Amino acid sequence: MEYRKKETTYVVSQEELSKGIYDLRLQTPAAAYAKPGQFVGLYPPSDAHLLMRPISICESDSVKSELRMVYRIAGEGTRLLSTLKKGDAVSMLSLLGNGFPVSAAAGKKVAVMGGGIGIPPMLYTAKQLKNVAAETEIYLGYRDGDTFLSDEFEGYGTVNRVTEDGSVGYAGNVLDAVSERGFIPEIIFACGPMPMLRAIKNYAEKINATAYISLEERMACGVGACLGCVAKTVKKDAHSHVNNTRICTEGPVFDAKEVEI
Amino acid sequence: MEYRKKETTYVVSQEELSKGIYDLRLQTPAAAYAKPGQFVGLYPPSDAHLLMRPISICESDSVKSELRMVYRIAGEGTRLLSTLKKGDAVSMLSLLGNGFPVSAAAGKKVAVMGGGIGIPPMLYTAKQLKNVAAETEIYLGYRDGDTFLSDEFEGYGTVNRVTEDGSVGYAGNVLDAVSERGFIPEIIFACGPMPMLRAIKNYAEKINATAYISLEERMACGVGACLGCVAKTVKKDAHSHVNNTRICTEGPVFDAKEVEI
Amino acid sequence: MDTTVSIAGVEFKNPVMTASGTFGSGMEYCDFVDIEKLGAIVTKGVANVPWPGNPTPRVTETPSGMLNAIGLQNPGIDVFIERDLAFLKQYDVPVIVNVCGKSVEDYLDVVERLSDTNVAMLEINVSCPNVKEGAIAFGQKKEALFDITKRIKAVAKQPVIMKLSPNVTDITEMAKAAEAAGADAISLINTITGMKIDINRRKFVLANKTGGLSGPAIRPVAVRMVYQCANAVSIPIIGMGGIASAEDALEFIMAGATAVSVGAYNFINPYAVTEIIDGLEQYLKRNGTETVRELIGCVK
Amino acid sequence: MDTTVSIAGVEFKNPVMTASGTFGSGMEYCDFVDIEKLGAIVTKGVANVPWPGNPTPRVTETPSGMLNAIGLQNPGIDVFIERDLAFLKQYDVPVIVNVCGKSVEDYLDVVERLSDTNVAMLEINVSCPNVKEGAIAFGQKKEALFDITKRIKAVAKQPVIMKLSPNVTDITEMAKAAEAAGADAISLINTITGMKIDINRRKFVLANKTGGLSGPAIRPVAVRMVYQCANAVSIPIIGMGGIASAEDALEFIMAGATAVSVGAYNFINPYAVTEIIDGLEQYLKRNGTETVRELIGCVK
Ligand SMILES: Cc1cc2nc3c(=O)[nH]c(=O)nc-3n(C[C@H](O)[C@H](O)[C@H](O)COP(=O)(O)OP(=O)(O)OC[C@H]3O[C@@H](n4cnc5c(N)ncnc54)[C@H](O)[C@@H]3O)c2cc1C
Ligand SMILES: Cc1cc2nc3c(=O)[nH]c(=O)nc-3n(C[C@H](O)[C@H](O)[C@H](O)COP(=O)(O)OP(=O)(O)OC[C@H]3O[C@@H](n4cnc5c(N)ncnc54)[C@H](O)[C@@H]3O)c2cc1C
Ligand SMILES: Cc1cc2nc3c(=O)[nH]c(=O)nc-3n(C[C@H](O)[C@H](O)[C@H](O)COP(=O)(O)O)c2cc1C
Ligand SMILES: Cc1cc2nc3c(=O)[nH]c(=O)nc-3n(C[C@H](O)[C@H](O)[C@H](O)COP(=O)(O)O)c2cc1C
Ligand code: FES
Ligand code: FES
Repeated sequence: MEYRKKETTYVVSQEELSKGIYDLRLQTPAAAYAKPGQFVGLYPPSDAHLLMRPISICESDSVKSELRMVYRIAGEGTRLLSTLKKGDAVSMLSLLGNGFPVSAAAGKKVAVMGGGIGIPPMLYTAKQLKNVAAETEIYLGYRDGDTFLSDEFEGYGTVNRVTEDGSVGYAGNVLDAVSERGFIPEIIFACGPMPMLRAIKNYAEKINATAYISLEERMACGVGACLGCVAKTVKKDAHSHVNNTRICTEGPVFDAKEVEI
Repeated sequence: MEYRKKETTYVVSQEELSKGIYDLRLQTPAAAYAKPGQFVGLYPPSDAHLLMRPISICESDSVKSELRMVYRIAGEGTRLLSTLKKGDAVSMLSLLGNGFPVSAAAGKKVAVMGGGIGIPPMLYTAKQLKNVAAETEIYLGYRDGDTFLSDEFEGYGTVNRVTEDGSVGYAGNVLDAVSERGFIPEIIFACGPMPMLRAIKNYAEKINATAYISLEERMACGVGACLGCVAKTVKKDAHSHVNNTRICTEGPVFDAKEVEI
Repeated sequence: MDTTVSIAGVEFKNPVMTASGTFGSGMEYCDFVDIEKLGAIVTKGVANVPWPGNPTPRVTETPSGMLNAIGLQNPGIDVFIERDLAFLKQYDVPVIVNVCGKSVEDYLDVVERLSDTNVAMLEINVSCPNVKEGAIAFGQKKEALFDITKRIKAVAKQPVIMKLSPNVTDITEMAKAAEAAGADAISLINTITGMKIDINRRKFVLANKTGGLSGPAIRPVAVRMVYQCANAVSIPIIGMGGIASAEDALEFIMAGATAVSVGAYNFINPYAVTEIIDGLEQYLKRNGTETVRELIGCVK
Repeated sequence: MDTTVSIAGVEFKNPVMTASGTFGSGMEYCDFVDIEKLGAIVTKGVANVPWPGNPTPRVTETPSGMLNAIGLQNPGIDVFIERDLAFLKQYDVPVIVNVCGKSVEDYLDVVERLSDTNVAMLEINVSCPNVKEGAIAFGQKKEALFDITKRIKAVAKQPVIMKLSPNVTDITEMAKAAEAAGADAISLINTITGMKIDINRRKFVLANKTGGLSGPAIRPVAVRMVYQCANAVSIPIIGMGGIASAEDALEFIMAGATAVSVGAYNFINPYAVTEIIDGLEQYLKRNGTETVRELIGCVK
């Protein structure tokens, strides 16, 4: 069941989904093993940019052996990745991280929350929750009317678009929308920028829900060897024996109660 | 008349001419200005292999704006170049170096000599000598029967193939062939490995002919700025005021009398 | 064909090791690498007590290299012996433990705790640029290096490798000080102190401001230092710094290293160590070289 | 928008210069670059008499960098004044002459010969790793650096920049010694000593065995040293080492450099210096920054 290798995969397709945001599909047997919330390490096509770029799995099609990643150009590494074309080879380290504990949502009222470039992993998560959760509300936070990917969430729950500028759907942030709708989740699955995750952590504590949040940090190895990607933990971490846990290995998904963010 | 720039050129075609030897044609206006014996600097498609690779011009078609280079895979830079395909962009610094003084051969008996991967630049040189020299004998030295490019010299003079293993044409080196044929040139144009060039220098002195030889050295800038590529000179060099001359700028073609090799 | 080498009486199947801090204690890479194929495993630095390390970000990329400022996070020697050494015991591979500390006493503490374990050698890290106290302070002054080496040798039950810092004017002085104090071997280079600034956020990329530069970018510096040391001391050298391929490993060996370590490149190619071992064997075969030992320091 | 900077009373249109030894005296690059657009031209090192330099090969490539061991070949100060300075006179651009020597007297000789020329500043190269005598010997010991700086300052008619070597344990000690001896500015870094071995030929790639590493590979080391020096001395700093883009130049400026030099990257992109000047202007515009001076050392 474990899929752990560096391999050469091939680009099935890549398109610009929205300004600066790319939708990349790769041919790989890893698709049969991928869990929502897991990520892969993509090596930029370059011999000077050596480290892999961690990118979450947005969808996985085990029949076609296709992994889908959606990412934003943030710097040179992702810019290089965006130049890949159909048929190109790309080196990938996978499967990395723990993923969202979908089964913990069995029979529960679930909120799926994504913010900005944190939305892609929530698509696969929402899909898998469909036949597990009792009720799923999906909150997708965007800066403006460019609500990329949001249509694809339809069918997996009630989709609520939230925009900072109020141009589409609810105005404000995802928690504003949650309170406006009066929805009280028992369990939350979330990925997004740190301020959003912090707010969700507090909110979950307040309403006594469990929040699973996906964290990010700069990574080197992706497999737990370099200790580059740690997050502060409330208790001593079982691996490190200090209050640090490895996002790439013990995460990226954590019970919000266990991490200091 | 001077063509001096770094530009993006495009691959018209690239094929493996013989084992490990590649024939690359690039689209560039430089073709209209190229002289035989000049070279270009090709930047490998890589962002860690930064320096240009000096490669001689093998042919130039000013009508089609095509430069042709023939090179051998010697290391990582040339290996990377060999991966270029039709339509790919490649950065090129050109036109570099002085070239062979073709007009000095006017009305004279000329020997064109090439050895191994020093043969390509002699093709363009032989072509230009056709209507200039009184008589042209061409000596092409190879290790074995893989006499790449030799057919293309037909029509520019008497083509003499020479192989170290004797499998094709004359056995031995190019000077063995010259003496076997009893040909006494007044002027020699040559490119090839250092031992061959040394022998030619001595031979020219003995028969009192002028030999123009094309030298090689590891280069960084290609334009005379770094002083990386010097050859020892007999007299103080006008530029350096020491006994060193820049192969990329004052060369790569030198009157053999003027350099210590 | 013989790829074995020996250092201070310890035999290695081949001269290819993992560099400290880049391979954990093997656990993380055992899905990728056949641990028993390695010349040796060099573990992440361990101190007498757990260290939390530096704040994040701790790593970033640079041209053909990377910067790290982990700050020697480690679970402390007790957990290390109980868990990491226990894990490694199942493999037939020599284990070299990298030791760090803030004071000489810290180092001695760890060295003593390891004395009745089956580790093959100790590598003393006096060259980590990412912690404020200790570590590099011992590695940049020859007197301090001599002193700590001597004190460690006095208590160590296993052969001692002193790991040198490249952040010095003259690496041979440090090598000589280590040799004079009784070190059984030296390893070099640790990382070169570097810095990266994010010009858009106008901040240091690493929380620690500076970090240690490693990867192919530093290889020419490392090869030079190995060569200089090989010509200055007669104890064996373990060379590292930017090794990514068998060709790179051979460069270090020809410069005078008896063994080599692969560091940052494990992150880029988790199969690197085994590919290097295979490539080394192929080089020997291709060139009709009987033993890798003939190649040590063959370029003068 | 104001890109001007000033160092020791000399005004520069912008902070982008060419690094010594990588741009000749401008002649070789004037087909590519509008010389008058440059902040300054820093010429190849010149000695009192012609120097033949080292045997070839003198250059080779390394990951994201290169090694050079030119060995300061130069035509001597007489030819330099007659030809190179005469050539540069036609342009409205400050000229900084890089000075080398084997003994203090050699340096003084050159400095004096330049005293009645119109060069803007002198850059004293006490950091070239590629010559056996002189040069780096003055740049690796703070006492020697102090002494040579003081003696040059005593005779120099132009402001003096001391060019520091990165091959030292503590760069701030060198910077402080230069400042204490009266240097008007410092420039750093010169190249880091490196080596490359051709494993097939089993020979050093460079005839000189070692060479100086430059290019993007060393940028993190250079930025770190500029930052350290900017926090140790108050004289201006000219930063260099691996600059390839405006972003890189800004990293040095934010670390504390008043100006920057582009070296090896001229070979990779002969338009680099002008593209960097344009890119700097664009950055200022994009960020509503009035002057480049505001950015100097803005990252603390
Ligand atoms: C577990 C995980 C999953 C991720 N999933 C996605 C995804 O699905 N889609 C997506 O677009 N991005 C994702 N990221 C972020 C992505 O990895 C970075 O944007 C990318 O590595 C930047 O590389 P670069 O070379 O383009 O930028 P760089 O030049 O390296 O950096 C540009 C900017 O990106 C930020 N950054 C760099 N590395 C990381 C990192 N490892 N984590 C967070 N921020 C970083 C830096 O702070 C910097 O401001 C994920 C990160 C992690 C850790
Ligand atoms: C003026 C000039 C014209 C040239 N014309 C041609 C040509 O038409 N066809 C061709 O195949 N080659 C030519 N060369 C040689 C070619 O430049 C080298 O083979 C190439 O740069 C090697 O690059 P690499 O990265 O593949 O090999 P590297 O890994 O850099 O080196 C591999 C081997 O090539 C040799 N080498 C490296 N650089 C040079 C260099 N600048 N000059 C000579 N040898 C070098 C080294 O000694 C080494 O053994 C020419 C060289 C010069 C100077
Ligand atoms: C992430 C990381 C962590 C490291 N941790 C240690 C350590 O704990 N102890 C040590 O002596 N060296 C440590 N090093 C240094 C390496 O062992 C090695 O000396 C250095 O990285 C150069 O080799 P490389 O270029 O192959 O990485 C670390 C290096 C990296 C990249
Ligand atoms: C080919 C070459 C020649 C150099 N010659 C000199 C020199 O004559 N004097 C000097 O002070 N520095 C010299 N340097 C060092 C550069 O000026 C610069 O300090 C160094 O290369 C780092 O910058 P870079 O990484 O941008 O090249 C030379 C560098 C190179 C690559
Ligand atoms: S990235 Fe190396 S431990 Fe997580
Ligand atoms: S390659 Fe720079 S001077 Fe010739």
